[in-house]
Amino acid sequence: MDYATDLEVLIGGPAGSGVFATGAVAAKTLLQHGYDVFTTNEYPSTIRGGHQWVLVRAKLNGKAFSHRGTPDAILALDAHTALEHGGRLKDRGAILCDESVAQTLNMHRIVPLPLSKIVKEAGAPPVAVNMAGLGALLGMLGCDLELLLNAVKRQWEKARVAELNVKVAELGYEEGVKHGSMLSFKVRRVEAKQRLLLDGNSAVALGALAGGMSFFTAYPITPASPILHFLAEVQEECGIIVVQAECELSSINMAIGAAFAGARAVVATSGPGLSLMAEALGAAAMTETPIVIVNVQRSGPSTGLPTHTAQGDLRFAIHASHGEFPRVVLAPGDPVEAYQLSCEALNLAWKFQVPVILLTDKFLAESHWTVHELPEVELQDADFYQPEPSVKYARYKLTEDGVSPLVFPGVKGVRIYTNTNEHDEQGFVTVDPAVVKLMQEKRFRKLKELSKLSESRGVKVYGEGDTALVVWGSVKSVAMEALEKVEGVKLVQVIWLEPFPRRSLAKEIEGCKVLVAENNFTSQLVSLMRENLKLEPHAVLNKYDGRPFSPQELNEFMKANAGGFHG
Amino acid sequence: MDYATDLEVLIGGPAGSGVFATGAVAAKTLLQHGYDVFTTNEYPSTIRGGHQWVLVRAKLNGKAFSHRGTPDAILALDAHTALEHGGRLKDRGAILCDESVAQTLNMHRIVPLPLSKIVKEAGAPPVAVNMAGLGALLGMLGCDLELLLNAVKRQWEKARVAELNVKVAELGYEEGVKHGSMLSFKVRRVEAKQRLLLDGNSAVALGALAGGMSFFTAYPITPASPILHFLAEVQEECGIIVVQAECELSSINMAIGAAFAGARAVVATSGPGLSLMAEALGAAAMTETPIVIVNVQRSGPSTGLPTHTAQGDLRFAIHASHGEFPRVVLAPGDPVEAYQLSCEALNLAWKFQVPVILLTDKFLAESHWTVHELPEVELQDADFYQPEPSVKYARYKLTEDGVSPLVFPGVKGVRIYTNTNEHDEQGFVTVDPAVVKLMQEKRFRKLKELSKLSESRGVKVYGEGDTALVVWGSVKSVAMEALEKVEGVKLVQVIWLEPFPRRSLAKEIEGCKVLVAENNFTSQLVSLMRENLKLEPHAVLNKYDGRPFSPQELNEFMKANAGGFHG
Amino acid sequence: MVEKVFDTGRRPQWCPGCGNYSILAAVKAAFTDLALDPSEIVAVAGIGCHGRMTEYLNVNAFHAIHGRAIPVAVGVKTVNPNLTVIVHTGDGDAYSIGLSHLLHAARRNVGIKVIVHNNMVFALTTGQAGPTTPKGVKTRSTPAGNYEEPFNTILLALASGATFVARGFSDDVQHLKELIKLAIKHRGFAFIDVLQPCPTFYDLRQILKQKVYKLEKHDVTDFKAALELALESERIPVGVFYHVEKTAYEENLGSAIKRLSSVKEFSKIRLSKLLARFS
Amino acid sequence: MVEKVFDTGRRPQWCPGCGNYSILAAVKAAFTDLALDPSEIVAVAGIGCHGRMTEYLNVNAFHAIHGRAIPVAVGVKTVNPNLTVIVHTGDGDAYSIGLSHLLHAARRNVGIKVIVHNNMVFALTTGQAGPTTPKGVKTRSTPAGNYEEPFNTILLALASGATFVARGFSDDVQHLKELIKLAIKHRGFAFIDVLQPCPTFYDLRQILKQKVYKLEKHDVTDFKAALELALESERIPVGVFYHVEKTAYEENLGSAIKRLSSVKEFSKIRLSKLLARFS
Ligand SMILES: Cc1ncc(C[n+]2csc(CCOP(=O)(O)OP(=O)(O)O)c2C)c(N)n1
Ligand SMILES: Cc1ncc(C[n+]2csc(CCOP(=O)(O)OP(=O)(O)O)c2C)c(N)n1
Ligand code: SF4
Ligand code: SF4
Ligand SMILES: [Mg+2]
Ligand SMILES: [Mg+2]
Repeated sequence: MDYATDLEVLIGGPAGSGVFATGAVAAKTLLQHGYDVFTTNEYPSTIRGGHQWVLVRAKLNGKAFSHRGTPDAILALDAHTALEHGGRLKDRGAILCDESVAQTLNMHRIVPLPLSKIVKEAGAPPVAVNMAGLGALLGMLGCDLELLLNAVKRQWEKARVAELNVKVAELGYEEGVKHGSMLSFKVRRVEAKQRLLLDGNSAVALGALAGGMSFFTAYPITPASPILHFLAEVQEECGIIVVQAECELSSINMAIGAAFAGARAVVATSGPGLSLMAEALGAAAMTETPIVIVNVQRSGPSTGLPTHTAQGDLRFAIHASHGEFPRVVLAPGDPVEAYQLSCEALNLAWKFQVPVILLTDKFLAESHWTVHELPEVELQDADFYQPEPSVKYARYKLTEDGVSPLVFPGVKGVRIYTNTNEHDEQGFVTVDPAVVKLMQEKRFRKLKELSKLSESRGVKVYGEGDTALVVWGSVKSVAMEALEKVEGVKLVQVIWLEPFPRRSLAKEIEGCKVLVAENNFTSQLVSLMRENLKLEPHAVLNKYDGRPFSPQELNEFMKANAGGFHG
Repeated sequence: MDYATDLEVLIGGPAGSGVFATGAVAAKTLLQHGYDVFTTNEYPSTIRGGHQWVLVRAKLNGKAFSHRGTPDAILALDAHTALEHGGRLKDRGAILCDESVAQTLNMHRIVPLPLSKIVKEAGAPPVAVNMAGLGALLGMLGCDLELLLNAVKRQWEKARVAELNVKVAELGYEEGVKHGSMLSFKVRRVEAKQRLLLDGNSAVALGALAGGMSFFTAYPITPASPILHFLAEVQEECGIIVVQAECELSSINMAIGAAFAGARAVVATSGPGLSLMAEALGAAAMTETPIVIVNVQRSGPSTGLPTHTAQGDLRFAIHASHGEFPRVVLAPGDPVEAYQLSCEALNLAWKFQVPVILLTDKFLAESHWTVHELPEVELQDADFYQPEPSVKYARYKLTEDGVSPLVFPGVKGVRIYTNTNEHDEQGFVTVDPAVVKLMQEKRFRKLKELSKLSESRGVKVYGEGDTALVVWGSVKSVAMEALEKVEGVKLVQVIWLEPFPRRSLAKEIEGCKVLVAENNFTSQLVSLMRENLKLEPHAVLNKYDGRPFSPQELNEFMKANAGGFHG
Repeated sequence: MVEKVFDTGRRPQWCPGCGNYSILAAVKAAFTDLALDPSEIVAVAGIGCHGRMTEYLNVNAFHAIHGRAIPVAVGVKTVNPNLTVIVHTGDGDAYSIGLSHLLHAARRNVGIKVIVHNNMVFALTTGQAGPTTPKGVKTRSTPAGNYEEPFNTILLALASGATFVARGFSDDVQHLKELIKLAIKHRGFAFIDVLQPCPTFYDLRQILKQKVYKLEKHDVTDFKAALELALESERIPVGVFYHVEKTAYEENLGSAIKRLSSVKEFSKIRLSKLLARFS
Repeated sequence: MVEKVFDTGRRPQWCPGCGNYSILAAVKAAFTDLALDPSEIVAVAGIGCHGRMTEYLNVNAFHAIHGRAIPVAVGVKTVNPNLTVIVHTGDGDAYSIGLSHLLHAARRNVGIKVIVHNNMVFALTTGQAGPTTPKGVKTRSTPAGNYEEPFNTILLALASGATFVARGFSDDVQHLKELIKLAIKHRGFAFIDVLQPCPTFYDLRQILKQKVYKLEKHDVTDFKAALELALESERIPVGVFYHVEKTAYEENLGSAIKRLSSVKEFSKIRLSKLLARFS
């Protein structure tokens, strides 16, 4: 018998069949066994109808950076799942399904199971077939029953529902054990410190909380809504204000008002919402009100594919809104970075009084990674204005670094005048060309320090080689996975997209064969490299079908365009 | 006595004093004398209070491309005007003002006139001082009285008002003649064919009408509102629909609906409105609904300087909206081009079923140029779908050039399904990765033909030299003026900004010392040249104080950075 | 069945028991009863579960972006007043993000027919509270209970100047069908708020069944009576609250469709006339 | 005069006879009467002639973008409920582009005070018709006469759930001042539609002077009576139409200001608790 050191299971079924809950229980169970777990999913933008799946990958030695895409076992809650994913099943694998489903399938390695029967016996509702199936799967894999049942219990809040599911899972487990011989690899329990299973959305929310966020607002939108759900749930506990606005025009303007009043304010959305925020983004910049916008990219243009992933909003994030102003655009590649950058986004917004856009995407937002410990992040207080008796407060005082003294309404004797019109130092409307010029220059002076930060923090490098694969955002995770099977290639991740870390990036890729992989059509990072580095990469790989890259795709890309492979 | 071959007069006063009407009458009078006339203005974003002025330039031999900025005469409706502009008065010039104003001024070359007295005598309201002053000015300049009074008559619709103004202007004229000796240069009447005095906004409206526009919608915004005003006035006459929407979100979506129903639809706005249109711009692209957006740039960011000029929206126009799709961005440099490109924008939108953005700016929109004849423009019909009996209509049929058959609701047996969600050929929602990929590629295939057009029409060159001054938009006009005093410099104007005419531009500037002048802070055209041509210009001149360049500024810039000057 | 003409042949994909099935049925039946030509109908849909109507209704359709179905429909209707233009929108789509457009279209009396699939929840985005979610209801965005007052949407529609204001209940397909027919035959703007149970995220079916009653003997031209009825809350009246005929917006406008056919001559003939003012 | 405290010292720049002068005077007088501390007031203004209020009012101010003054004000008020938050907006700003925000803020009963400078025209943009311009009026965008019905804004505000609904007339500064004082003292959302003559683009002063009369003996807690009054059109009632006290939106929320001061400890102590759910 083998112990499985690199296991991948896929759970699929129609929308409404509890696929995600099943995936969550599977993932937590394997995590408790000491595995490093990664999960990702796919679902259509309908509440019913259409296929959805969760993929759970678990590694024993080493990190599960992403999916492999070649499942060792499939739990098929309908025939479609078996047909759709069966082709990628590993040789020694198995497809678990209810007997009734099995009858309709003419495939190899099917394990028909009496799942519906089990559910009926247990007196559970039909949807509980998922837990019966998962029980069977984990039974076949030789998991620890107690760990499984614990995870099941924690998944459902209502005691009665949890109980039924536990019962069903246990019965399923017993059935699975009977078929144990069908799978030659088993799950082992190893000692491990407690770890987290963290998705990008939650990481962003936690990072913002660590960064002192006290006001959060959003209008629901896939795939950013989970941030709203999580923060709405913990608002009391965290003492923060959470507001569901009537639309995105409102949410961003509320955030601006909140920040003006003194709260560290964050607003989260996805592409269509970001588009609606374009005007107010400029207002935040002109008024120098610090706000953080989280944009969870989905596949566009327009309504597009609301539940699918893409990196199509980069140039838009950099250029959104009419007129010109400095801003910061950051893109994390995994939940740890999402946590760090979310906190940093708030620090930067408040230090420089600029809008900061945090770009994630559906793949990062809704996939889960195992995190051993969240890094220390530090809330940095901005400098606040200390009233001086005989001096009139000037919200837009011309300063060397472009940052003017900030203070909130409520300070005796201080009048704050914040203005979306061009203004003088006091905030009064002006059309004086000399003042207009000075104000424009003042705002842009912030870029000096920001660019320095971008150069020092904006590029991360993994591995060594004379070929550089340059990526941004969540492609990093897949690339890390792909990198394990490659030699001679280093991964270069651009984290600060605006201001662009041109010198650091130039240095890191100097003398290298440069490859770029992006989850978009128009190669937006490449366009930034062209503009900033006047460089044309050796080869570019684009994917724009709403799906993340697979490690294989990146592997092949590197193989075709670089030397030194052993994979 | 000299005849004035290059005359510049400035009329200034407080908002509400009829400065613009005065300028219009002055311009039309000089036009009728056979001069080539150019006018431009400046005013604050308040209905009362603040200073405004009109500058009228008139040339006898040759074209008045722009202002000179050194008036030969100033009509000061208040003291502020004299103080603000007196410093730039030409040596032989004069400052005309009411006696009462003159008393407060301690300046040279003041001509105190009994303007208020004249108005009182004529029984006209105090505001008519402007016509008295203009009469005096044109009297001093030896203008034809009949031409003046004609122009006055045409300026006011209401007979009674026109009559009073005529009377006042005539009395003023007589007074001016008395002081004729003060000005050594006189206006001469020469034979000339009838010409137009055209502003950029009207040119855009006329071009759209020529291009078959039948639906126009807008939400008022400076400096784009005059397009709405003009079209509202002529809607009956032209048989078009003009709708004032409740906001820009609505106006652009109405335009989309109108185009879907079969009307050539145009929507006009300025920066803040364009920002609000970002989401629907993507909807137009995704649904492949042809619309034209006119964006009259003003000085930003945010509310900024609503009545001042800038070229700050270029990158935003190119990248507005989340996700990726092809679009066209065109920028005329004068009213003739505005007329042509406005018509062409409609032709392109309908031929390629893409959104087209026409970028003008306040300087182009509200300045007037003399146009001898409008060029022939041609309304090009798009290809429309002819129903075939047994074939189901597919709105998004995959075609070689990416353009699918178009048809409007109301055709028997044809069902049109237009979708902002990603869709299959019939328009039905899809998440199939293969279809998603094909659709994305289909849309972008349109760029092939569009790029060809951009290469062939996107760049215009004026003059010759081994230094190239590269500009876009209205800077062209000032540069044409500046060019008259320069040798060895050719002017290169980029008219198509997206898709970018990279090869044509590269060819035109090859081997040249490259200079760029832009009315913005971040050198947006330069950034496009960097990205597309991987080229760094020799020198860049930016202006971002809300004002257009003066010819002198461009002259000095060229002088400092190129050889071969005789100016 | 004649309704087949209005069928795209796709199997509707909503949850079992979803009120959208019945609204779809009522719309198709209304079209059938009125013997409308599918090619003369345009359905404009917003984004939400309701938006899938355009996948199943075999008429010309525009699946717009979230909240903007109404301006798109206004564009369509003004350009071609001959078309029957129906808007399918949701409580999120119409009352939250798109509220302004709804009220402005009502004020202008644009001859579009707005059917709000009001399930009192943001369904497609997996169940958040919206502007018609009652106070106290727990949703994903209001885990401690909603603390916002809902809109009285009938009152809002009346206040905005709508000339046809009705409420329907998806479970009563026959009645809803009749409302839709009246709306289509109405000259100007028509508004129907349809109570639509969403068994998955906010299932009010049983409560609605108890509370709903049909309006009878109500003078639909009496605005004040309509206001009063709109204030009822113990029981929920369905039917027409208000119905008066006024000039529709598009009747004030020229016909863009006419110009379309003569567009080429236009440019040659009329332009020179327009230019006179610039000399 | 005590009002000087509320004076920025800038000379107001509106046209002679503009109603905005009087609104400015009334606001300053109300602040003075209530002995408010200028540093505890925030004025949020939209874009329009009305927007210049923030140039002259010596209180904390946010001159927002067009149509979004209300959401900005909502953000301010929820974060710091101690502040008096006044919104100066126009008929274009509040009823055209910003309508949705107005009604949602009213529905939620956010404790902001919205003063609409309703001159029934888009003034700053040189005179176009807006959603309160009467039918038939010629403006730059309606040269043949406006063919749209105007909103009944009092009715809309009532329908939206506003807890304080009033109408004022800028020419009666004393009366307007009292309305503003009542609004400020009101617990939740307050709405005052102020009829404001714009001599330059649409001068209704004389007509208004004739038609306006003061509400007396009206029970401001009687919603139905308020609706009836809102329908009056021959004469124009000014005064309070409706006034009831309900929990304000911000009273349901935690205090962001409190968290502000303890933010650093928070990150250390509570975060680990939150993380438990992810293991
Ligand atoms: C600009 C924008 N913001 C948010 C969304 C996400 N979104 C899609 S549907 C929806 C709300 C749906 O609620 P409702 O209109 O009531 O439709 P239902 O699903 O209940 O039928 C939202 C917020 C979006 N598509 N676009
Ligand atoms: C997004 C956007 N659209 C349009 C404008 C132009 N604009 C400025 S003020 C205004 C309307 C003003 O009308 P109102 O609110 O009634 O103010 P008033 O000037 O009458 O006081 C408009 C349309 C703008 N600033 N921003
Ligand atoms: S979620 Fe609700 S509205 Fe959506 S399909 Fe299911 S039952 Fe219908
Ligand atoms: S235009 Fe009208 S609203 Fe504006 S300042 Fe003048 S009178 Fe007042
Ligand atoms: Mg809903
Ligand atoms: Mg107004």
